[in-house]
Amino acid sequence: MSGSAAHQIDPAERPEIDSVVVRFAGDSGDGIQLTGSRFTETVAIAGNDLETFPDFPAEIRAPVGTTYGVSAFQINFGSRTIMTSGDAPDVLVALNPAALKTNVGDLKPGGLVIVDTGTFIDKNFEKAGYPANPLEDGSLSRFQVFPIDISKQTLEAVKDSGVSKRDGLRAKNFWTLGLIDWMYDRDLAPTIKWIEAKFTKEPEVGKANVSALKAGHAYGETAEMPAGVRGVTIRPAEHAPGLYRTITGADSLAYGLIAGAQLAGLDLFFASYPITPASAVLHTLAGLKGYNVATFQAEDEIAAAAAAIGASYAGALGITSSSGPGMALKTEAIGLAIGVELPLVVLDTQRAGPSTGMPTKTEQSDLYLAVYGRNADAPVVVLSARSPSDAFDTAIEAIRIATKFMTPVILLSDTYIASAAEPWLIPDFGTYRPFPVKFRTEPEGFHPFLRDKDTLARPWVKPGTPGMAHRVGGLEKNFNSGHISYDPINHQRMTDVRKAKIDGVAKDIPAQAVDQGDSKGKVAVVGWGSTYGPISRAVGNLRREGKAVSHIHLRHLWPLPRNLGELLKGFDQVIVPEMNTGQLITMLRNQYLVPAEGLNKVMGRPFTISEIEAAIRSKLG
Amino acid sequence: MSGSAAHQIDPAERPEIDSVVVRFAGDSGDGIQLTGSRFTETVAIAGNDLETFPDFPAEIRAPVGTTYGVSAFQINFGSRTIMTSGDAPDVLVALNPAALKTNVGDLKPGGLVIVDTGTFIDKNFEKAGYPANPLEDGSLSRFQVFPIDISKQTLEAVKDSGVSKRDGLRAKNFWTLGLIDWMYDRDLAPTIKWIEAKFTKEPEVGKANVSALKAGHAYGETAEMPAGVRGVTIRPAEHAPGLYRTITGADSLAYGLIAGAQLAGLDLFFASYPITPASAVLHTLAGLKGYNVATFQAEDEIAAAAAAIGASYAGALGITSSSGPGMALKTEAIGLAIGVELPLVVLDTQRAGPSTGMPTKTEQSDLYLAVYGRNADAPVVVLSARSPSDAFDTAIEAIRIATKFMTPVILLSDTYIASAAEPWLIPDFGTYRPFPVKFRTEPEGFHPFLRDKDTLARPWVKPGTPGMAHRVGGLEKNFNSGHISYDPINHQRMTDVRKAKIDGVAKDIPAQAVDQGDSKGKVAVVGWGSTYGPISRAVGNLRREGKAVSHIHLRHLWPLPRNLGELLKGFDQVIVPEMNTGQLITMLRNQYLVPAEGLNKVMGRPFTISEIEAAIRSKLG
Amino acid sequence: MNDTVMPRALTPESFESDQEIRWCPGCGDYAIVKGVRKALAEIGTQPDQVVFVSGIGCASRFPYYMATYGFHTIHGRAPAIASGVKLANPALDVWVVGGDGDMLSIGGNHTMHAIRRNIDLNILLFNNEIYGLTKGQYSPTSRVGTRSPSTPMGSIDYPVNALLYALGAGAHFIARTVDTLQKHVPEVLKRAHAHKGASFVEIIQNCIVYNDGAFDHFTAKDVASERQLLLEHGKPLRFGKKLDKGLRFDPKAMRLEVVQVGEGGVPESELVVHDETNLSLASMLAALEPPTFPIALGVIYCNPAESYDHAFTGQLEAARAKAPKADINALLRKGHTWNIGTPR
Amino acid sequence: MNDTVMPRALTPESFESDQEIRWCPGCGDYAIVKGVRKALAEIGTQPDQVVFVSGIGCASRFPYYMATYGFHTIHGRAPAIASGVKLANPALDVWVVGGDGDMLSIGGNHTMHAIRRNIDLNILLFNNEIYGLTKGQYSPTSRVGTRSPSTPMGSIDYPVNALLYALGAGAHFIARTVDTLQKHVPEVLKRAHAHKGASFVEIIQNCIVYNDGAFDHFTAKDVASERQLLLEHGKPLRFGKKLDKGLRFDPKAMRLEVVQVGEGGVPESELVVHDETNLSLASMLAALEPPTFPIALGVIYCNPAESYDHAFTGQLEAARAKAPKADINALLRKGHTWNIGTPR
Ligand SMILES: Cc1ncc(C[n+]2csc(CCOP(=O)(O)OP(=O)(O)O)c2C)c(N)n1
Ligand SMILES: Cc1ncc(C[n+]2csc(CCOP(=O)(O)OP(=O)(O)O)c2C)c(N)n1
Ligand code: SF4
Ligand code: SF4
Ligand SMILES: [Mg+2]
Ligand SMILES: [Mg+2]
Repeated sequence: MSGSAAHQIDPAERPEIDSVVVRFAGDSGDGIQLTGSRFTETVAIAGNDLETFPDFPAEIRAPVGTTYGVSAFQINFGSRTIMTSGDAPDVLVALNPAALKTNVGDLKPGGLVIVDTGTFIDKNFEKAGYPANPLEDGSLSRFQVFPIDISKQTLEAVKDSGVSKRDGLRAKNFWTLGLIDWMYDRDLAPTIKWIEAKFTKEPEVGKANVSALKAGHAYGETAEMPAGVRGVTIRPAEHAPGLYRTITGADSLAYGLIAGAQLAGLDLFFASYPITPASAVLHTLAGLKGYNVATFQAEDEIAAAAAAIGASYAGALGITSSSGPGMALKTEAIGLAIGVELPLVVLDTQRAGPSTGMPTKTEQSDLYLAVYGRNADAPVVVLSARSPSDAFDTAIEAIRIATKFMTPVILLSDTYIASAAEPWLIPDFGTYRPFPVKFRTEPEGFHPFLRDKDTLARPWVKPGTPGMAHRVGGLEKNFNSGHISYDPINHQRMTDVRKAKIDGVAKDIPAQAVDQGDSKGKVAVVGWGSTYGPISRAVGNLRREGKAVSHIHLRHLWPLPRNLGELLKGFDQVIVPEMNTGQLITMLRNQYLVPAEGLNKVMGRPFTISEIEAAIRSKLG
Repeated sequence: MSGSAAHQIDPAERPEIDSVVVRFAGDSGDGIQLTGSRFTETVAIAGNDLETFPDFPAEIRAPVGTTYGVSAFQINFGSRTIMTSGDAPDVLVALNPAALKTNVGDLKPGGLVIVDTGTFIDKNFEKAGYPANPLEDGSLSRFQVFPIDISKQTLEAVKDSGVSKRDGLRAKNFWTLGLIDWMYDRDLAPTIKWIEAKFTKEPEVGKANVSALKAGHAYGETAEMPAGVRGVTIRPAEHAPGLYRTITGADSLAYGLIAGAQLAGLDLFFASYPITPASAVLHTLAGLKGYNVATFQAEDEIAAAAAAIGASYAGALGITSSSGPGMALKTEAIGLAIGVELPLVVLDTQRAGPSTGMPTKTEQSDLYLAVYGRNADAPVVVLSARSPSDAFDTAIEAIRIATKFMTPVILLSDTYIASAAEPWLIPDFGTYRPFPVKFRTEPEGFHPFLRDKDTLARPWVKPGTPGMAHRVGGLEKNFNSGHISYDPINHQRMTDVRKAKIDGVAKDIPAQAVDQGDSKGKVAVVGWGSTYGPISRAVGNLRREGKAVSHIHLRHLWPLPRNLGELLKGFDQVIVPEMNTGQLITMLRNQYLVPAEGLNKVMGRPFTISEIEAAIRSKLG
Repeated sequence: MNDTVMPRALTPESFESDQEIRWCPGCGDYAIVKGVRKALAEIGTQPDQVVFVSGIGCASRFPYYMATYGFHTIHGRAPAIASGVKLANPALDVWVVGGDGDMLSIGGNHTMHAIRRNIDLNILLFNNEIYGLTKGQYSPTSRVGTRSPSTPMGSIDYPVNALLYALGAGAHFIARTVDTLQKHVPEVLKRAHAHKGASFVEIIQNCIVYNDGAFDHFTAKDVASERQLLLEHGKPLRFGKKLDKGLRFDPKAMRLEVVQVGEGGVPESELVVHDETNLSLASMLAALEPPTFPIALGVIYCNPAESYDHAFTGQLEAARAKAPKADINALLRKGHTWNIGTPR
Repeated sequence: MNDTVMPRALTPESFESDQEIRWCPGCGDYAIVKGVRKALAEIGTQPDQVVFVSGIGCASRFPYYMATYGFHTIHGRAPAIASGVKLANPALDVWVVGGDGDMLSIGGNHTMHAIRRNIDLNILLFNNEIYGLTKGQYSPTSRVGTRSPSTPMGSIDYPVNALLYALGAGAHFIARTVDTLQKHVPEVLKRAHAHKGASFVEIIQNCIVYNDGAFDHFTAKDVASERQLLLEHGKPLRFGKKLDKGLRFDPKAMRLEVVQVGEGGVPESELVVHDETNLSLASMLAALEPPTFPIALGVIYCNPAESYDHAFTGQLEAARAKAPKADINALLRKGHTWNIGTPR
């Protein structure tokens, strides 16, 4: 996060910096997300490490110029390992007053603001709720302001491409991108190639965009920059060698599910009902039917869970996916899958709540729901992904456990992971060990609830298999035959074995490792899910100062890793940062009676590194 | 439980005993529940303390003679305080072989079995799964068996009443009741009165029943009883003076809700979807519309919760009620009520699970669901009733908290409480302090989410109130205006205040008292809900032996009473008996870091006193 | 139930809340909110006596824009919540608003039961044949072949006809109108309001962002009059710019057919005369689809029967009349009781 | 999808499971299970290829009594679960069984959507107009005024007509039969099975314990032939012991009417001829209610269209044909990638 130096150096040459955080912001119609993803690709190709975070407005398309219509995209990139999308931007590009208003508060002191003065007109001040022109009232004095009439520059640049003024003005995101490309010395070629491929059917629009891009770049090279604004160099990061791509959490999950199903030798049946931010996984999978994926948009979340259970019953891998309110609705159906002991993966892309809450904002507050949220004693396995790329492996792990133990597995992701993107060293799928499902086909000695001695899993039979016809259901079942049973002793036995089966998963997962630091010490910071990035960097910073801090990050949330209790006892203090009011922490306290303390943030946005750093520091005293 | 002496004493006179447990069992068509409730009334009128438990078959009306068609009714009554419906029967009346088969295993060693030999025929042995006549194969040698041809005796008794043979045979439950009435020296008059009132339209049937009743009684008085079978005396219990009735938990809840609504000055709107065992409350309330009660049978549990929320929004007291699977379905809607902060009472009559489980059997395994089972941070108040009569006051407390704090309150009951009956010293409603709701009607300074300083409750406005029109919803709201807000700081503030409001309920409830024993000692037994009876008696027994055991029983499960942590720290060991795999225990462990230990039974039936006594004893070493 | 209010002269503006509207510029919902405000002003109920209940979706943002009581609830449950509102407080004028996803996908069951029970709710379905708020997935009213983010190869399920569904649920009032018909919308809404019992109104609504032009084939200016059949009770079924077309019933085929009326065609007397109370006719009219047939607009079916809330209140009143004091002490002492020491 | 099986000669007993039946003695469900077994034997699919999916209720105990694969699920969700079964394993012969509470109260929405999508399921609704398993509360098909534990003053909601509901949902196949019609039941079920797409069959079922005799007014021996209209495609609508009554369409009133046929009445040619493919006629027939009209039994509507599962499989196959290897490495490397050190 040393990038605040980006614009404070000798103008003679491109000085080198470690990393920088840039935020693009503008009206939803300004193409901000597009600019962001194009710039991401350019940065990635140049070999920087990066992490991005798009911030969509809640409204589909709010009236132009309003604050609630502002769309933003932040990228943190650099020559060192990037763990988050950045605490605070070094550079803010604001394409209108509303974008300035809603974003400038996050900017680092001394940070650079590039504004399109072409939009800084009275009408827009009013819409944004500015009493006067903020460029003139001194309110931005803490920052370095670079006003350019980007609108005018863009129109100038595109005037020969044969597009209307309206279409021409739409190219201003590319003009902006050109300027930023210049600042960070990025190659225009990949973007030009992309534009050309995208606009084959509207070549004039393509041409206009290319012209704007080039003009923005040229502007950087030729125009006189205000003091402190200048090009810098950011070297490639030290990546492991290999083939890379950028990946969002949603795509990573989708690919991981496909990969996992293939390792299990199953067709994948994905049933979901649209809901923000979970829908992205549905959309990706819907486009990948060639990979033995069936997708089904159900009439609601209950039906989605039900159809997935039906598919698992029928011998496919049933998967269902949702967010907060939809997860709540699946509660009863998940209980059925537990009762009949069928594999099922339930994907929860957590969002800010309660109730409808803030659908586009991130939070990690469904852990209680996942672990405890069912009628009666109904244990399931709960996993969480820590980052976009980690989601791939976590999805595979979910399928492995679900099929091996004949159980639902809830996989927790969140808005941040789903929409953030990062470079990913693409794994060689050939190195993954298959875990093919063996359907029972042998009628001799078959009882639907007779269990595997080790895993306590019951056999899985594909309907249609000759000689194996049998009935299952949600009423209590006899321990052996699976017939309906109201016998008291049997119910105790079945309750116990359902619990033992899930508890037993702990034997099948890796012992908990310490992510950074020693396995004993003063403070252990225990996290799960998307807090990985900021915790990791915060702990790293403190460790560089010589502090005895360790970072433990859980993928397996239920059952907890078998050595976790011992591990935690090795620390004087345990701090649990969570984007909720304290959920994992109560699990750790009740399981291990450790006096863990919480660090809680419920603002719909990730922790910053400095928030976590400060909290640990205060514990270290 | 000293009643095992009932049939082992000198036949010369009616010796006195403390208490006895009698179980009636027969085919579902035999009128067992009727016999039970008639006997209960007779016993109650005689001034004994008592507790009863009906055990219905899961099937509506299974084929005659099958084991799964057996219906049973157990009563524990005596001259001392009765805390449970009895660990094991002293006397079993089995009206057919299937009833013997399914019930004899529970009988105390040396207990008395009265069988109707008229049904002990080959066809019925086969249906019950007996290879031979169990009365003849020595399998009952541990018991005292008293075979009577009740069928024949009954037919003989009713032959002059002008009923068909079939109808006559149906009177055999009254014959049996007559015999038992004789054994315990009960007055026949109340039963005769009841029969006559009941059968005014079929006087011959009434007459037959009365004849059978009298004949059974006469049989006891005149026939030669086998050794050890004889009449006993059970003196009235030392009850506080006053007017008594028997009450089931379901009725008690219904009355408590009506009473609570009246204390709040509100109409009650009860919306539910039928489900075993919750339906009983709906049925009782549906018959009490005169008491400002509206009942609504919704299309499902979601709609029931939704309609109740709508009613609360409209200014009535919305109540919804269900059991396991239905509770799971209400999860999302309860989140809405939390988000918009409306009062709502959610009644959960817990049953054995998971999934459909064993719908007619008891369990207390929805605590997790109640406390933790919602998406995002969504705290609510959770209460539980400990006994049928306690349900009345708990229901009132639920309404008091819901309206005072503008919050949903989940009230946990269970199958046992709902269907068990006990004598109840009827309270004088005039001694209850009203807590009238004050709807906000003053537009000046009104903001829908501006809170009361003390309770943090928002104002409640009845739609239709002039000048107060406003909008509420499940999206996050601005702390003051209640308008939709995506502001990060505001979300933190709202999340915090929702939590603080519920935490603050702890200031408004009594400090936790110790039910029996000292507030410091060796072992604290902490219970909640229907385990009250067996824990109380077990602790009482041990205390009479001088053991340092205390009983703490929670009504308020969330928030927990403010002094509970301190209280528990005063004991060397904390034992938590629960009819689940350990739910309250994890809450106590995480809140207070006390190394509490569980005692868990998940058999669809209550703990016995001796199970709990044994467990505590083993801890005492 | 409520305090009496000072009558004030109502205008559409009387129903305008202070909240800024957050639909996409050009969304059909803007026209609908205008139409609703106009209708309410003409109906004349004070805003304080009106409640709007909605689910989740673009359409469901509606209550925020009305200066009435409003409850923006959860996805699909508005009809159930509104049922509770109406039954607990029958004096209120209760309106339900939702999209095609809200009321026919996740909420289809509650829509059905509110209609079946015939609770006096005015249910407005904004049908844009798409999920707007969640960014464009197909909905249960989307046509076969709809390409959307969740159906990149085209949707394969048959759409449900909202009005036929309502009739199947036992509706006593169904009507249809179109967002842009600024005069027709308030007229239809006033009729819906006047109907005591559940009134179900489908409002065709253009989603300019995710399904723009979905209804152009019958709403575009150049085709509208040829493709819209404006119903009036007791009037023959005529349409077309020159009212030169009509609908006749072919009893052999048991189907409606389009015929030329007047010169060169059949006499008007051969046309079917609209009868709002005829269920068979209503089914046929609701089913008509352009381009073969015109779309039926206006009140298709109106056949009043006692409303649920009326019967509900009736039972409560009858029961209360029998136990006028609601005396809890008496309630607790009903049935067998005994005094300790003095059995009675 | 499944191994081939040795064909064996099927009898109703081939479909009898080893589970003892636990319905009340005299329950109409006994007759239905017999009829279903008979139908399946005649259809000839091996029991191993058949799946019964049910919700919760007395009716939903059904799968336990069939020697096929069976899934007794949760209340109301059987159509959704069965949809997953069929789509994941389209070779299976999937049957859905549930009661009127299960499929029309809590499960009404899933019933609607399974029908609307036209998934090839055979959906059997056992309509006893009551909640059996939960001991007798009224259901959405109970008649107004039904006294039940939850409606001691009588129910006040209008019942839904199951078949009209199905038609409103867009059904392509609806039929009705009665538990006791031992010949009719299998015939109707065979037709339902033959229909590719969602087949919805209402089976009138007597609950001897909680609603005994609810259908006596058209099922009792003495009135049956006067009150039952047995439909046959292409045949005029005649009924009555002597087939002396019929249904004629009154085009003025747009309604069916009962007429005397033959001597002293109208000629048969004036009667409506049953056309299974006519939606308007289907609506009118499904709506007929005794005693004014006879109840319509048999196949009321059958108008096939491509089934959802067929189109679903088609899309999967088309997509798989384009990516025959389902190569994960290729998938992960699609789009922009770069080599560290060697940008391409
Ligand atoms: C339980 C639940 N499931 C899903 C969603 C996500 N969601 C919000 S609106 C919507 C559908 C919107 O479509 P429609 O009802 O047609 O309204 P429109 O936006 O088109 O007006 C969905 C699926 C949600 N908020 N809650
Ligand atoms: C979620 C849920 N809600 C309610 C119930 C209770 N329940 C079981 S069956 C049933 C209705 C039974 O009626 P119906 O579907 O008509 O079947 P029948 O017993 O009449 O055959 C109900 C309400 C349940 N098991 N699960
Ligand atoms: S997405 Fe469509 S329906 Fe939603 S506000 Fe925009 S235009 Fe209207
Ligand atoms: S309760 Fe009714 S439907 Fe259920 S098994 Fe008994 S008779 Fe049949
Ligand atoms: Mg829509
Ligand atoms: Mg039924």
